[in-house]
Amino acid sequence: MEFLANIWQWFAGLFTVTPGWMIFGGWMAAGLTLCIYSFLYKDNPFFKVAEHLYLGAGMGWVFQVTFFQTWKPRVWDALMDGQFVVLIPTVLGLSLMTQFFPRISWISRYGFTFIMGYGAGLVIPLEITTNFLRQIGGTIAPFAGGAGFWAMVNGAIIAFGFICVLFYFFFSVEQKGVVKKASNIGIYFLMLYFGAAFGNTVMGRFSLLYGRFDDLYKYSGSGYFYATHVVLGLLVAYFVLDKLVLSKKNGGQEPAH
Amino acid sequence: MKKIPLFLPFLFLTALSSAAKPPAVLPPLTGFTAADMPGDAGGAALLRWDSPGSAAAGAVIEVYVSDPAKPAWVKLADFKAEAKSESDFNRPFWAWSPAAGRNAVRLDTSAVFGRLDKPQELDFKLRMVRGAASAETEPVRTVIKGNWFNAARLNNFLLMLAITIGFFWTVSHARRKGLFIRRIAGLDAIDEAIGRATEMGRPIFYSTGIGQMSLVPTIASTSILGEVARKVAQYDTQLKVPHFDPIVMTVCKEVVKQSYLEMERPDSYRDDINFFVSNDQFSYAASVDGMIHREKPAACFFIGHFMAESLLLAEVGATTGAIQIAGTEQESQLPFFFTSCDYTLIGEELYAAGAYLSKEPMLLSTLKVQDFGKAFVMVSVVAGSILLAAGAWFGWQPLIKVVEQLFKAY
Amino acid sequence: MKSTLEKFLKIDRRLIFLALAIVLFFPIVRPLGLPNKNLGKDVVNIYNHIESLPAGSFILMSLDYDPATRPELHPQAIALVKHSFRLNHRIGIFTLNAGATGMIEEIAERIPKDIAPAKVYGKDYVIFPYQPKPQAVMTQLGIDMYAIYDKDRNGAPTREMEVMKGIHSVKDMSLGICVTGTALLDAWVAYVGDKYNFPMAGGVTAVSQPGYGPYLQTGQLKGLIGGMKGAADYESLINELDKGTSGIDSLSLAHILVIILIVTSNIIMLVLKYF
Amino acid sequence: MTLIKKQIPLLICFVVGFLTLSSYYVPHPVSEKYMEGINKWENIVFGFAFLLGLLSLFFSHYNKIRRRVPGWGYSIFVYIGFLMMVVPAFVSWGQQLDGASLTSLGWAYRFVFNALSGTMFSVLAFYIVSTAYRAFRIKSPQAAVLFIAALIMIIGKVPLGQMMWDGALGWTNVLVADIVEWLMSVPVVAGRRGIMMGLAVGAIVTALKIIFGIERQYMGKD
Repeated sequence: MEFLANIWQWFAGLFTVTPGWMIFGGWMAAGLTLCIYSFLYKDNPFFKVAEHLYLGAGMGWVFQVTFFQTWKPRVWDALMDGQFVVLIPTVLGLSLMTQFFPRISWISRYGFTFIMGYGAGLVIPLEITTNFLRQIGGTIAPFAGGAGFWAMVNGAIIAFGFICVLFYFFFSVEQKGVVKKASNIGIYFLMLYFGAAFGNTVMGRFSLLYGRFDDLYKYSGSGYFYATHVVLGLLVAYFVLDKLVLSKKNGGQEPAH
Repeated sequence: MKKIPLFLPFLFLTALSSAAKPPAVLPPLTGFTAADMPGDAGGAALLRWDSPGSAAAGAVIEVYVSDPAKPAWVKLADFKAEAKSESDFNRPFWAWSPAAGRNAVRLDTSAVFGRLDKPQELDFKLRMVRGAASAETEPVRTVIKGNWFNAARLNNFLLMLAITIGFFWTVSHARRKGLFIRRIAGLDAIDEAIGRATEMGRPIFYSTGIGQMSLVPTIASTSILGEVARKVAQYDTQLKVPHFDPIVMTVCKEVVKQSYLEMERPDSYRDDINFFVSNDQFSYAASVDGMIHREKPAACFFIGHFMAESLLLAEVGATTGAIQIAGTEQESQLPFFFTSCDYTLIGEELYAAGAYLSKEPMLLSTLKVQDFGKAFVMVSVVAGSILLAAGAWFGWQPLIKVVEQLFKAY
Repeated sequence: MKSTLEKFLKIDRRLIFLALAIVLFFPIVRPLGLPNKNLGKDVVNIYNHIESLPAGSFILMSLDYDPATRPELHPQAIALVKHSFRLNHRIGIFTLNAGATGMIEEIAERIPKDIAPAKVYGKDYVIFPYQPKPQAVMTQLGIDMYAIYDKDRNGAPTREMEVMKGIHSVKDMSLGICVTGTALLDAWVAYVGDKYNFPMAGGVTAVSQPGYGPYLQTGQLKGLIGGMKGAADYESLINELDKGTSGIDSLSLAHILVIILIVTSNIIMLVLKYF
Repeated sequence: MTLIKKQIPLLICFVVGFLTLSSYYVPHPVSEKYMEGINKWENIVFGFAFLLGLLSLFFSHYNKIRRRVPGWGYSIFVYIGFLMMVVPAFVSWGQQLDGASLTSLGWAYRFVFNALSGTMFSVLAFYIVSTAYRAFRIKSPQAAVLFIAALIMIIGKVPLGQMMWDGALGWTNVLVADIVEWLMSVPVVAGRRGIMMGLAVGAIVTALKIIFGIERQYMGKD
């Protein structure tokens, strides 16, 4: 027993984060980041490795968080406390796993119906309130005139555009005459929405890229022994080498990109 | 109504004198009632009393509560005497009728007595204080309990009933007679695309996206794929359907085969029309990109559930000069499709196209209920804005309140 | 002439990638220091709302973003925490997104270091563990939050904590803020905001920002911080420039690049078509 | 057997759905107690649901390795990635901070998960730029409107764009930021709200179908 404890101590000791580990972390982060960006040049093994690591790491993270923050306190501690009623949802939850075994997969239905019924019952009145009643209320509110003339004009534009968009998505009537005109105006309101979404998406994606570049810049410092520079150099070297070998092998044909 | 002439001189006096010093004597608190707060889980009381008016300006009203079993007055709340008019109460007109010149307040007793599951008998009294002067009411006893219906949510409840009834009506109707759905303009573009592919002798690519079979856009996409496959079989063009999800692929194989059978071209059907590429988002996009780049198809269809890969797919199709028809329910991806494709089915349009082609009663009825919902919204918005504008124009405050309260959450 | 233009249009996209990389990286090495003016209306609204709360109000922060949206949302969350602490509000932080726990831990690490060293855990703020099934958690928050959050993330009982004094459900709190890159803010509005009449505000990515227009117009959301620009706005409002503001230079240059590219390519297209 | 396999699950779905729906209109303590109980249960049941994704990921990559499909070697990295998070988690017993310093779990998050997850989505920035140049075409009046709105957003959100606007169109006395604000609070609201209505009714109808057992695709095949 003591032997096992000693082994565990030694093992856990390996995982103590020392300053050296922090520098290695910089290399790790810069390396993984650049491996993924190397996909922009072309698909390559480094990208594939990073991509698969990402899949596994994402799942691993969710697993450990759920284990320590949900299963342990809500199920294990509760059972130790003598609250055996938590066994019912636990069994229902575990029943979902029978899905993978076709012969007994019907057991998973008990878990699923429990989740689906609950979600469906909860959502109906809330959709009615939040996305239905209150949106109608919000559309007509400016007409009460409390917020001045321009608010009323803007309110009228919203109400008009809103109705036109609804006409565009109205499928029970053939589109001709007034209906067609209204739905044609509606599509321009949709375009303004999509345009704004487009512009904002551009900004959003750039922000994410900026965030990663900012990190790369941090790891390119001397404190991290120029991790970014070295990894980038190695990747470039790989691609140059790859190109030389590849061009010899199949007559310089670059795969489609 | 009678009170106003009585009050007027009084008001005038207080207005004059309040600048200097409020009158030392407070008016008495009258008409005090206590009751259970309706439409809640218990643990709250509704107190109402006559508004003391401006004679009580600057005074504070304190509320005291006591348990008759262990009598001891505890202060529950205090507020300005002028505040808490009944018409400010956040309850709609069908569940609350405010009287002029009355004040009301909802008070949580659970802070003092905890939340009891059974009815609870309590005494309440009000005390008004200003400086040294004070006035107090007689205690009133009432029972606090949980209620079985929250009348304030009646608007929501009725709408829920209407939608449920409408839904079952359309389901039964769709099963018996079918329902009318207008022609979807985007579907006409399919003919054009396939005609062009036939002329050029180049293949057609059709992607159902990265959704699972249970998603509505994927279901709609398979219906549209059936239509495309029928046309393709008719003109004897080449069709290629790269897949992300193996289950969707199995379904699509059946759909395409069925279409070829319907057009009496089973001999031209090949099993490799549908093929599996990858169930990783970016790998899928990269492989399909490569294929489109190499084979230069005449037309590309991207119809179904798409996420970030929409950008990669639509770009390569556009640069190779294919006719592109796209459709997705993902709002964030629609701008990219719209700018780089020739025709785009937007959200519900995609569902409608699927329902139109499949004639599936379930899909049709959903679409129909959605149309009823939209019609209701259109009528409500038009009627509501006219009524509100009229109310504002003629100064009918009650009308404005009624209309506004109908479309609120409680 | 035409063929040159056509070639120019079909330029190897890796050259464009390179151009973007340079344009984004340059200001990181050499900051331009462009002023961030014209603060967004919705950002100012959320700032004013927090300012208007009496000191000691309980603010619930649901930080539901993972590393994928970190550059946009992390600065927002930090700015909100700083601002709330400065006004001596109480903060309850929790998450409904498992990937966010590391982000929250980073904030927890920074609070005693540089965000608000004077604030004490358990007295001024508390961090709850991750819980699955957002709808169930949200619904329970309106009834009795201790049914789910009876312990903090380290297993300490929360009921006795000073920070939780007088708090049983969202009805006892002053404001809820959800910072997320997913659709969870919609759920917060419906499941908590409208159901329990609880004031909600949010911080979202630029991608989803336009979608919240309707909720802002009806007042279902008291305010909204959108993307890195929103974070930069908030940082200027509380006068603590940080990661959000430093990104604005890069964004500026990259935006100009996109505009130039779109306009050029469409002009080339027109030339090819009509001349 | 169909009773156990089909009817009872559907009945559970109906009962749970109906009671949960009613709880919105019924404020009584009985309904609150029910909700409290079911919320706690859902919380736990759903805590196991992510295992579905985990196991299917493991199975599919296990099969790739077993069958030696092309590129099977990469599948090993899925397991390595998983262990890179889980092993440190058990060593540090779920704690990311030890006092003020990082534990190995915190390290794994900051330098591995953060880098991977953050980078995966930032790649899209590059594609947006290249697509903007090579594929975005003003083909119709609708697309033109979309583009104008997009360009205004792109210019109006950053200081450099605002300066350019002031330089070129400053004489109009209209700030581009004001146009952005108006765009976001008027036409965008109209467009988005129109889409929301259909989605809301669609969600309600789907929920009704689930409660009444008409929609049962989630139950799998018989």
